[in-house]
Amino acid sequence: MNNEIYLPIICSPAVSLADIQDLCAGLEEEGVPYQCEQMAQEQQASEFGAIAALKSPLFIGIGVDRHLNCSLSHQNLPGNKEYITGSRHGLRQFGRNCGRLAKGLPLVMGGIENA
Amino acid sequence: MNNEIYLPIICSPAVSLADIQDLCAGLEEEGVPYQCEQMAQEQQASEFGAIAALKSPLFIGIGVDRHLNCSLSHQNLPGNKEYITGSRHGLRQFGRNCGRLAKGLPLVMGGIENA
Amino acid sequence: MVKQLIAGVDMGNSSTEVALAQISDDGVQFLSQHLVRTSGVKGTVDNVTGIRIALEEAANRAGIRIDQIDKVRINDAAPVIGDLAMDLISETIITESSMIGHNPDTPGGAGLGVGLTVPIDELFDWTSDQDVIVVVPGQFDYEWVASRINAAIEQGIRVNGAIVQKDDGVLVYNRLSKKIPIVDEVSQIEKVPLGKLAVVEVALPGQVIRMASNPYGLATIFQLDPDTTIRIAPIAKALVGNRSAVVIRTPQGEVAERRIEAGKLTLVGEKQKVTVSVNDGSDAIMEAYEKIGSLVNVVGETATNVGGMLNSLRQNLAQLTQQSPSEITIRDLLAVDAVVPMSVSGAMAGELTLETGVAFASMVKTSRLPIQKVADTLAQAIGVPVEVGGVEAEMAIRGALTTPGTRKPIVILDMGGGSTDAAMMAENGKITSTHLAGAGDMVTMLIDMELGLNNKALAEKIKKYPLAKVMSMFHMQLEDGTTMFSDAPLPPDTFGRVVIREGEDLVPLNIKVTMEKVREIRRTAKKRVFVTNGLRALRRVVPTGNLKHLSFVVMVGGSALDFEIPQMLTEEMSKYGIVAGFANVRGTEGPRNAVATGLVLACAEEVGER
Amino acid sequence: MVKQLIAGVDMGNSSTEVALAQISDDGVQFLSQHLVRTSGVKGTVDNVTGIRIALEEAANRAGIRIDQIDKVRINDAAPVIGDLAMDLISETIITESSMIGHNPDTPGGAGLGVGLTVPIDELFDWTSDQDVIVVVPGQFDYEWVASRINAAIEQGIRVNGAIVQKDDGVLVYNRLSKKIPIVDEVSQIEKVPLGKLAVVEVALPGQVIRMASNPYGLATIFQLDPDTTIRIAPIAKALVGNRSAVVIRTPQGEVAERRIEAGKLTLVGEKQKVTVSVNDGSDAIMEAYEKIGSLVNVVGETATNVGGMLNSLRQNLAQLTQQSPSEITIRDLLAVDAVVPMSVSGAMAGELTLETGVAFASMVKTSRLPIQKVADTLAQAIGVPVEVGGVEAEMAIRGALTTPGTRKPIVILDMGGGSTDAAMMAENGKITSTHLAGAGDMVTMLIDMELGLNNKALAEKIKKYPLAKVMSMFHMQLEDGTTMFSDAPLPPDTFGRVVIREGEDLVPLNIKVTMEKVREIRRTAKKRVFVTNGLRALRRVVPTGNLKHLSFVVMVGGSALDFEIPQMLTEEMSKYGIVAGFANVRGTEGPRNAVATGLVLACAEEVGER
Ligand SMILES: Nc1ncnc2c1ncn2[C@@H]1O[C@H](COP(=O)(O)OP(=O)(O)O)[C@@H](O)[C@H]1O
Ligand SMILES: Nc1ncnc2c1ncn2[C@@H]1O[C@H](COP(=O)(O)OP(=O)(O)O)[C@@H](O)[C@H]1O
Ligand SMILES: [Mg+2]
Ligand SMILES: [Mg+2]
Repeated sequence: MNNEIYLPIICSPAVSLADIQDLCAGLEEEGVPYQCEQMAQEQQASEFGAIAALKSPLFIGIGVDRHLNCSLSHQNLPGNKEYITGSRHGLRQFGRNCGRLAKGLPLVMGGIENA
Repeated sequence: MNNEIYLPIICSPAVSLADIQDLCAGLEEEGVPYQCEQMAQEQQASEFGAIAALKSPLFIGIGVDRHLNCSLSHQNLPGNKEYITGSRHGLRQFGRNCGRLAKGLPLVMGGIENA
Repeated sequence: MVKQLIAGVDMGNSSTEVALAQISDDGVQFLSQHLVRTSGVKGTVDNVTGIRIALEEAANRAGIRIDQIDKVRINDAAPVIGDLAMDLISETIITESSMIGHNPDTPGGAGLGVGLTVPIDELFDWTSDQDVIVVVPGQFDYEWVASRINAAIEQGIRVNGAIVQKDDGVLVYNRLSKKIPIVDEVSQIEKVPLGKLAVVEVALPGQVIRMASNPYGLATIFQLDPDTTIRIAPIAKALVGNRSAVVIRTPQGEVAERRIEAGKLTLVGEKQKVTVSVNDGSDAIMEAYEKIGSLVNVVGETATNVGGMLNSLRQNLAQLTQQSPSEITIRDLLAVDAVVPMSVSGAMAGELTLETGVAFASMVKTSRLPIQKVADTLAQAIGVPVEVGGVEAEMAIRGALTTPGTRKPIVILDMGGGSTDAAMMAENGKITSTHLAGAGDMVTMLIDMELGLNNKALAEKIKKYPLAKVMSMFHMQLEDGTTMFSDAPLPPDTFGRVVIREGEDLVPLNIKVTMEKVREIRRTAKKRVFVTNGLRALRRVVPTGNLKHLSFVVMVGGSALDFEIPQMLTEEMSKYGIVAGFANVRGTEGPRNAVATGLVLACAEEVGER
Repeated sequence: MVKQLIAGVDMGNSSTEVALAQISDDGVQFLSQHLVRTSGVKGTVDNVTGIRIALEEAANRAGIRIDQIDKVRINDAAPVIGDLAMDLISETIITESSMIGHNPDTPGGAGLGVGLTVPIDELFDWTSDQDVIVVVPGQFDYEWVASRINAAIEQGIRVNGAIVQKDDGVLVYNRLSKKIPIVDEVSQIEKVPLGKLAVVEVALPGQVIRMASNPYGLATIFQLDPDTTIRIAPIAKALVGNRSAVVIRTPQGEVAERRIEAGKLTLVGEKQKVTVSVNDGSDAIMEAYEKIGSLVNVVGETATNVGGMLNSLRQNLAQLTQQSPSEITIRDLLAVDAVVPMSVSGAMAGELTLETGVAFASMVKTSRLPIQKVADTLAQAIGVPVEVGGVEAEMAIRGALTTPGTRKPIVILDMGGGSTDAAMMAENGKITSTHLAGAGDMVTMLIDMELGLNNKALAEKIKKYPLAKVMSMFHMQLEDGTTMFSDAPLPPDTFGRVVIREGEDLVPLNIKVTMEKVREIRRTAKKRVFVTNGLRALRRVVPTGNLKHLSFVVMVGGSALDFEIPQMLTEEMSKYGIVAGFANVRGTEGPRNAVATGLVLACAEEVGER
């Protein structure tokens, strides 16, 4: 379907679905659908994020690198600029905040690093 | 610039800038920047609109066919579905409404045909 | 063993409700219920059509035929009828076109400009040492207008602002070499006086003007002496809160807020009369009412607004009840202040101001309703014995007492469309009841007027359903701030608008009001009518008049179905230590079917006694 | 020909203002002005630092050196000082954990579930004919929780709802085979009593619960008798307006709204005393005040909240003015009702309720301030003669009268931080003045309390600047509904939040309140303080007390710079036919510099007379 609403997550080839389960849980709790995709080549989280954003019906996308560093980008952000970032230690909250960004709700603070 | 905000207008090869001056005036009065582009091939307004939407930082785009039929599309609309349409007789108001769509303001009614 | 099928029928002003039950030695077993719109005026034979449909549907649901019913009992409906009216008490008038204070969506630029008003086509006839505000009628194209202003400025003519008829403010502004404030969409530009000193003020987005809305700001701009400042002050006041404004100084120019002579009301009590001016507002009227105690009649000053209003009310009610107008006496009155958007008379750009008014609900006792005739006609129509029985108030209490957690002493509030009826059953079973003007229909009227809709059906929807604001093609914000996505695009006519969420449907409001304002108007209307009437009712039916002696208040009727009215009363009454909530008749029916249920129960008791 | 450089200096509680002018035969020519924060307590030698800086900057701007000034004149500052305090009068307490009524952002499902509370790990120990509400502490994973609930349901255990500690409501819900309502984010889940009957209610997005907020709804669910219904009613009331709730029935469980014994105030007038309870609210207090006329002192009941409050106030002021606390007498009092968010005591999920309180501003007359000492120290510091001259009120009027469009009789309202000072100059030049408690700082305090910020600096910003709501990474909505785009992404900490637009900066508010609510609190605070005080002031200084005999009211002082306060007074006073607006001192300075300008003008007059 062309008009489905979802948030793309683009991951490093080294990352398994189990690794980002918490991130997905954060999105699911906020009620925001998502789709995961794995790339063949290693890149930086921000690069993955920018690719995800470009194909996103919600205009924002998530990138995850091999170290589980996470990055959220928006189509209108130049280059590979990130809007928020997360790390392996705060996957659930990062996912939650991505969901809240999609919904226009304020982010939950504590542990978010602004890019 | 990659992060510039504007609304793309994609026109039939038969249309000149002067033809759509009123449409542009409607957008300008609402304070919404736009960029016009002419295609080499003739297509329907809705097809032009869908192309414009795809490349739009505002996610909506305008298509204008050789008869000055106009169509506004959104990236998330499936196929070439139009959101609102206009004709040569209401270019100023159609432009105004496109501007208002970009800004999230209610449309001015009278003469708008819902697609 | 007796085994009977009994139906109770409650005829209200708006709704007709039916309860169907089987009575046996084991007690009463309710089989079904149904509700239809009342056909015709309550208590007339026109009602029979509606009652019959309701009975048929109830029988249907119970799996029986209507002629299997053994007995139908209809309530002895209270002979009261309500009506509504509204009276404006202020009016804003502009004389000699001294101002335009409207808020076009897209004015041009920002700042303050002062000068003489000059038509764009005469711009070059002016000497160059004058400050000028250029006036641009609709026939001129924005490109031409801008180039002409640029040329004039080049020549040294000091153009400091512009007043434009079409929605061209930003277009002209973008093409100017020297930036000036521009107010556009001035539809009646031909009314702008020429050759007069004028000021154009436009504030930045999201801000309001500061100079033109300050009398001393206008005095500074126009170099006014104190006496003229006094005369021009109402203009400043009228501009408070605007983003843009034009003020033109003309010798007679004035904006006045006139008090309309709305007339006087005389409240006739049992022992005394009090006369109060409608201009003093609803609080004064309700205070006067309180002083005289119970009301015998209300008379309006002849040849005034309120006089005319009360007359047409009498006429209406006389016709409805087939009495003579002189027999109609008003037995209760609820006055509520309302703020109503009205177009300013003498305005140039369709400006609206908020005028004040008073809304009235009044309640008339009619002569006894011909219920027996209704019963006879019904009996003939359905071939089942029909009896009239039970005072409405008593039946309502009986029905309401089937709500879990209740007992005597208890007060029920029957919140219908035209009236709020209250009844108290004391410890010893004694019943006191009262009928108050003002209920659901008054709430609808207030919403309609305060939003300037002129659309009762839409106002009724605003009353009943929650709101949202459509934020984009694919999402909207609900009243509580939650975001809701939509897979399919939301319809263009709802885009950017406040909408009513009637189930899955979105009904857009085509007015320039925020969701929060609509919500506030809706809630205040509900409070003003039902919280006020709830308290008035209690004071009347509670013997000591002291609300603290009461424990249970149960709400029934259509307006008790409202998604916020019962909760408002729950909150308000908790201040007096009263447990108040909507009924749950028979533990299942919610606030509906109380009277019909009461009728069946009363009937069952009689059968049991025999 | 005389030619002198004269400086006027106005020391206020918050600001020190300077005006510098050249006096010659041609009249007065103002050269410059400046404003600094007052250093130290008004009227003490600490002020000299600030005055000096202000004078230097003014001289600088006029292109002269400070020692070229011929004379400095400082105002004889009014010996009044204000202070603020706040007293709560209600408090909500939950005993025995009988309810959770909080609003998690993402509860699961919708609907109503009733059953006994059972921990998730004991779910299978229950017989299958029980209705169950499962309680899920934070250590359990949502996958496990969901599969366990599914398994239990498969076995016939009737799980009808869940109470979850973590933010897992939707995650669990999505994995269930039978859908149940789930309330999550119950932080103190260990307080949930087990094996008790409970109800879980979740409403659809944008809607509110209906059963748990209706006492008879709870009575139906828990099959309560009337007496128990009375005891459980405050729970229903406390849940009104929530989207989700859990109510657990325990024998002692109760929610009470307790009136705190806030104590009594005794207002001592010249002839009589009136005692009024703080619990009766601000209206009652202000009415009592009106009855006794002018105030000699206010005494608080000892060993009560208000007693303690007034004591610490006296202590404060005694310290500030170096007097003994017993000498401190309160000469004016402004009481304002406030609704303050407080956490519920005994709650399980950090619920807040709105408690009522009363805020007080009070005004104390101190003994004469040692202004002469300030003057002497200043003279020494700058090497220029300094004289003390002119009563503050008179100087303010003189300065304000330089506003275009004004003349005697006139009233000025000096709206500062700590006090609202009013003075009237009659036709014949006679001056009456008064000092009222409550001004800009009280507005800031009310905003701070009512939003529960606990941050004065932030509250001050909310007072001064307009709001917006950041709607996406690239656009925000302004207070008036206008949309504003941003090329650069708006900072993540502002995303989705209400922000203060301090110039180009966006300051986010980290509270769960809509923009409209913040705006309403801001505007009501301003109205309650300044509209009230404006009217109080006029009644005091207008000889007849009849406001209709007055034509001109001019506002000066820091709070007259506010973007909406003067307009509120313009509107309110127009009802009495009064022209009111902020001053435009000398036609250029707006509402600032009135006293300093007045001082210079008085000085010039004396020079001229010589
Ligand atoms: N779901 C609802 N929410 C709010 N108001 C309602 C609802 N249903 C009916 N009403 C209102 O109830 C009123 C009619 O009540 P009803 O008890 O049927 O009247 P009556 O007792 O006069 O026959 C009308 O004002 C109608 O708007
Ligand atoms: N731009 C402004 N908008 C609103 N309030 C302001 C502004 N500037 C100052 N204030 C308020 O004015 C008050 C101080 O006024 P001021 O006249 O300087 O006090 P004082 O007369 O006591 O020295 C403070 O409450 C401050 O918040
Ligand atoms: Mg415009
Ligand atoms: Mg949740």
